[in-house]
Amino acid sequence: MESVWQRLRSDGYGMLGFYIIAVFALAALLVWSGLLGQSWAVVSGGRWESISSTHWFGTNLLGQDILQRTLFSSATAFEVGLSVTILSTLLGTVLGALAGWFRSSWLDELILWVKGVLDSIPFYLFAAAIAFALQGNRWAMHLAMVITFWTTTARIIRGEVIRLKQREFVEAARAIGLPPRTIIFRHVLPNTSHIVLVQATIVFVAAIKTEVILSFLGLGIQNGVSWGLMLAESSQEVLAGHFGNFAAASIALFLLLVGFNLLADSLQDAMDKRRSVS
Amino acid sequence: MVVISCALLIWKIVYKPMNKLPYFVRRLLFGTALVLGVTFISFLLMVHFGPDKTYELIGKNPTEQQIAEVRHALGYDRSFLLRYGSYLRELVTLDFGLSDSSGEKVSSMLARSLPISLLLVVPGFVLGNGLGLILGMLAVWYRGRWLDRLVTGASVAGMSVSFLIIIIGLQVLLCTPHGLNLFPVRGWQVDGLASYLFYVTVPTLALVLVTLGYNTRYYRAIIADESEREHIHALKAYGATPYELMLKHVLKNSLVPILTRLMFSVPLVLISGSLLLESYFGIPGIGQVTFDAITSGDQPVLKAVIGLTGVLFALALTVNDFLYKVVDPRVARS
Amino acid sequence: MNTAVLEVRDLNLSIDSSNGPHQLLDGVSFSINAGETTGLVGESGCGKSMTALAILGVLPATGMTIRSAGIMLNGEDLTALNHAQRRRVLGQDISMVFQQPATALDPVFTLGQQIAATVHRHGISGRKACRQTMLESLELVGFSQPEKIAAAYPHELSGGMRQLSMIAMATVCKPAVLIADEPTTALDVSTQLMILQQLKRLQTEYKTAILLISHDLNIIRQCCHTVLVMYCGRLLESTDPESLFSHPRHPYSAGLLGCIPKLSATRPPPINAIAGQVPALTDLPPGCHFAPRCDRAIAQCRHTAPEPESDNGRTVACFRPMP
Amino acid sequence: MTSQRTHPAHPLLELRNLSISFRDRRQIAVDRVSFSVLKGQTLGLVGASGAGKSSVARAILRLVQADGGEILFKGEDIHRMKSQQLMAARQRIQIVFQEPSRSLSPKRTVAESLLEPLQHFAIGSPTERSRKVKKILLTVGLDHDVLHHYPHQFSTGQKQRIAIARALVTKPDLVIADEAVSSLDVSVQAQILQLIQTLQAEYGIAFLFISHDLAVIRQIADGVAVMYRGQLLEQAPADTFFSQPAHPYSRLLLSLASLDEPSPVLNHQQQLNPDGITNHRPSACVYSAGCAEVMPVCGQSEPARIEIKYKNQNMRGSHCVRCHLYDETNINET
Repeated sequence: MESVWQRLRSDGYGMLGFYIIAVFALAALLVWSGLLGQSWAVVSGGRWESISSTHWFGTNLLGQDILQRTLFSSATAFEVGLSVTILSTLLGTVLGALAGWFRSSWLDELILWVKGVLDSIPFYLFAAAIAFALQGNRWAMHLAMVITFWTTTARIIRGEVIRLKQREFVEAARAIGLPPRTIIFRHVLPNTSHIVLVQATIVFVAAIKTEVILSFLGLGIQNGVSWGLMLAESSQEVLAGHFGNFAAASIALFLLLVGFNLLADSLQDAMDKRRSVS
Repeated sequence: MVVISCALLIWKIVYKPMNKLPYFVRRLLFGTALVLGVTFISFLLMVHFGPDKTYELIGKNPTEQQIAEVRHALGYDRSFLLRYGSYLRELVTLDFGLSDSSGEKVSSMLARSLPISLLLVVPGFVLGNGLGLILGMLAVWYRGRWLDRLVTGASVAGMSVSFLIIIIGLQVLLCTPHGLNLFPVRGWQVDGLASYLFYVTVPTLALVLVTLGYNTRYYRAIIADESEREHIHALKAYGATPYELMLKHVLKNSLVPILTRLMFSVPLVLISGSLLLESYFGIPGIGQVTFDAITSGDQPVLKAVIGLTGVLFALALTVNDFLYKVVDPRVARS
Repeated sequence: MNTAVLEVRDLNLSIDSSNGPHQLLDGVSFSINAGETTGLVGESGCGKSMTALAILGVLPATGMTIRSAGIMLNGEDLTALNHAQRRRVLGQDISMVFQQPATALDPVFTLGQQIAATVHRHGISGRKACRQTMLESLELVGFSQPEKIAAAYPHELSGGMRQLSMIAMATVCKPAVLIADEPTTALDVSTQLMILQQLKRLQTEYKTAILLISHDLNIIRQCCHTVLVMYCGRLLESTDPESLFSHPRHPYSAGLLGCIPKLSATRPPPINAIAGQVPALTDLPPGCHFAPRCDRAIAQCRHTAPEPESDNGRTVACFRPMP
Repeated sequence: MTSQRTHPAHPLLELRNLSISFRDRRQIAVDRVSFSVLKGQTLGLVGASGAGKSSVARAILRLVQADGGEILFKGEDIHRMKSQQLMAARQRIQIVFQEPSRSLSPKRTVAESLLEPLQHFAIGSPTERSRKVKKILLTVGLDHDVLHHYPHQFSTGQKQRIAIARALVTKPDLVIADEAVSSLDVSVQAQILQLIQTLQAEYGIAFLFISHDLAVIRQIADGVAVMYRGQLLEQAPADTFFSQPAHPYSRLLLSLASLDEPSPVLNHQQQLNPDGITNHRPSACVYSAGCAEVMPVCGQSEPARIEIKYKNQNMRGSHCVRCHLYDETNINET
């Protein structure tokens, strides 16, 4: 990992992405710790007030301060992003490693079947079905995303484990009789840490974008506010010429996603250079 | 849990002999297993855990007997497997009964809306992937120079914009007095090419903008990968021109990953892509039908759409395997 | 003295990296005569493959700069050509055979298509004429059923047959110079000799000058008229193989010869190796790069690089060459 | 290197009719191979790539499942060993691979890689283990500041020394070197061969040295075994093998390796048949297709493994060959 960090620092765009994410992460931390964006629901002004000293981004239909709502939404975004990314990457890595290690065995075929099934259900219908099944549970959206996002990570990790399993250092470990469990977690998976990191950033972006659309469909965030809800609100306001809500949510969302995409690209290049070396 | 563990046991036993079957048969079996899996899970979520329609159809404080009657009519009293069996039969015969909200025959709804969705999605799909491939090739051709950085930058931006923002943004820009106001905000009165173009332009533009970023980055990565291969450097030593290298050797070697992406994005774009576009632009395609089904919880329609998409995806998977054989000689003759 | 078909004058190649430029090739000069094979021998990373790619001007990585006093092919300076002119020369007057036949041929085109394309690119128009030339070239390298080979994809042939097909492609336009970059390394002993025999046959028939690059001194000894020993991008010695094997002048050549395990009826003495290891390109020692490992090194070796001096056809770059 | 013969109860390692095939018996990799390695002796296993040398090595370590035959380590068949016995055997047999850059776990320091076998076999206390590791590093010519670095920070030669150290740390009786010097440069190869020669002399370790390079084998081996397409054609003490090879294939290999006179042009049949085992007819000698001294009988029946009888007592039972040129009656004068 250390060689990646040096290479990342030397890549301007990668660092730019990292700093953008850091700023948003700071905002999210402040919101979680109650120092920022707490009065997002308070009606503190008239309808659609334009930008002023009290409301830096103006107010929305109900007179709620758009800046507060945008800040709170960045915390929601991280909450959705982190929970989905961590769970789906863990699931994808473990199942991918198992499928790869026991290649063309019944376990591999089973995991591929489950993956195929989940890939072929249209995501938004699946999310709707989960929302029905869990009757408006706060975590329905997150669950739906975790269940379907792990498949790409699993496919990539499976390919990598198949490649690594033929390497001589794995055969040496098997030759002294180390159990598969130890070999996978001590020798094979650490060498995929790169791919997991790149895949995690990509899943994070996908999670945030999906939240926006699910909220628009009414299946997303139930309590609290998110950029998706703000955009859903703004879809009507915009026709009436009030762009405050729309502008704030889309710019914030755009910046955070650009940050993650820059980081993902830079990590990907760092990995390709490293792979050409090893 | 018991069901799952004995299913696992059967699978372990069945797997060994099944492996002996020829490749073609195995892929077919895998395809059907996929469809079964999709339909089972969607049935489980839709019907088993789905909303119970009984109380909506009966008035206030119904009698035991009325409840039993309605439940029987809706088929709730039959065993889980039987109902799943009837669902499969519906899928095979494409007769999904009546829609809860509009009462219309589901299959005719689908038959009416599918062509509209295709008309809506195909231009965006072709442009999105075509442009993506061309930009990808240009980026590799001018690798390291300003055009490459421009394309990479633009694709990062493209990937960072949510579909919803593009739709709302384009609508304001092109369909409202605040912007150019050239195109309709909603609606789909298509009776000829002119009216078709009139209604399809903005949704297609939205579809292209949202997929172009991902497509360009994906195709750029493949083309760049293929042009670093050793046989490309070797051909340079035989005086091959850059055009010949890119358009003949790199492209043909990249054909398989390109086709894989096209095959797998067909179901994705057709269903989820059209869902948003049609619900937002008021186009009566399969997306609109699905959107209404989601918001109103119209089970038969949801079951039908999920079932059909599952079949479509399994088809894409198996067709893709055969495409591998046709396109890539290494696979064909190994 | 035979006319020199290819003459390389003071070829320098450097690659710039995060901490400044690194010298890959340093003042490499040699010439090859028609109908003769010159062997370029050295250990991996010494720059022998880079020399070949620099001569052809098809360097893989960007960020590499070539400086030379001219690379003369039949009197024409390749470094002065623009891209279009160079592409006409490559594959026609000078061409190359690569080490890994498995990855050096395009996997999705048949051998026939690839060779015919090279023929078409260099002046022969018309499908029938190209196909005819292509089949002849395959026959020339020893295939009894050229049609079968022409219709096959690279992954369907054995390593040896792929390499033969590559030789056919490289020599289909009867080039004046053929560069063979470790053509036999990836092959078995029996196939290796088949390849070397075909190269020798082509040479005698078409007077092709061959630059044979290898790390295997035995092969160099059997096929070459002159041998160039390269170490860390510099030519240390150039001589005929017999005198190199009987009494090498440069300590590094002597060390290399000592390292080769001998095949003898009686049990050979324990092997003797050169101390230390090849310095990394990023921190080359000053003066003669071999000095730190050389038991004959003197103070002068450590700060100035010895210039190659030649007497009666043998050159050596060393302040204290072996007697 | 005295080559006097000690006769312990059993040879250190003995293979009896070992057979291995892949893709459920369709491709035979190893066909009834028998040879033995005596304690403290080095057997050179020679043959072209695809002759099955590596499969034999992997079968001995149980990395690959053998179809038939026995692998006796100190008289016990490795395939029938229970876990405890197997663990002890695995401690005594180690392997060094061809590619140094792929033999060490990239994300673990040299110390961790060297300590792993000691921890796994629970040899000595932690302090003893680090002492053993430091001692082994000195034996292979490295000092212990390499311990905290990662494999990618070393040259190919240093990596192979670390791989050898890892094989020696559990004090093995037998080390299998699978083309351990084949991808090294001449000067690095010489250093590693020098190291192996000192290990043979000082530690009395037996080596099964696999290589396609006869000159390397000559430098290091006490006995030589030749494999061709999965079968063992000849096994003999080194001096006998290199002075009067019995089998025609051995003679061909020797003439090719010595490069002193142009090799017989291989007939086209062998040229067009890709190396590796595909169409192997059990009823004929496996080398009959390419043999310069082929006789009619070679095409009809498979030669049995016979021992060449020698006058002097010492050579009895050490030279055997599978070729119709020889039968029980041949007495060698030496």
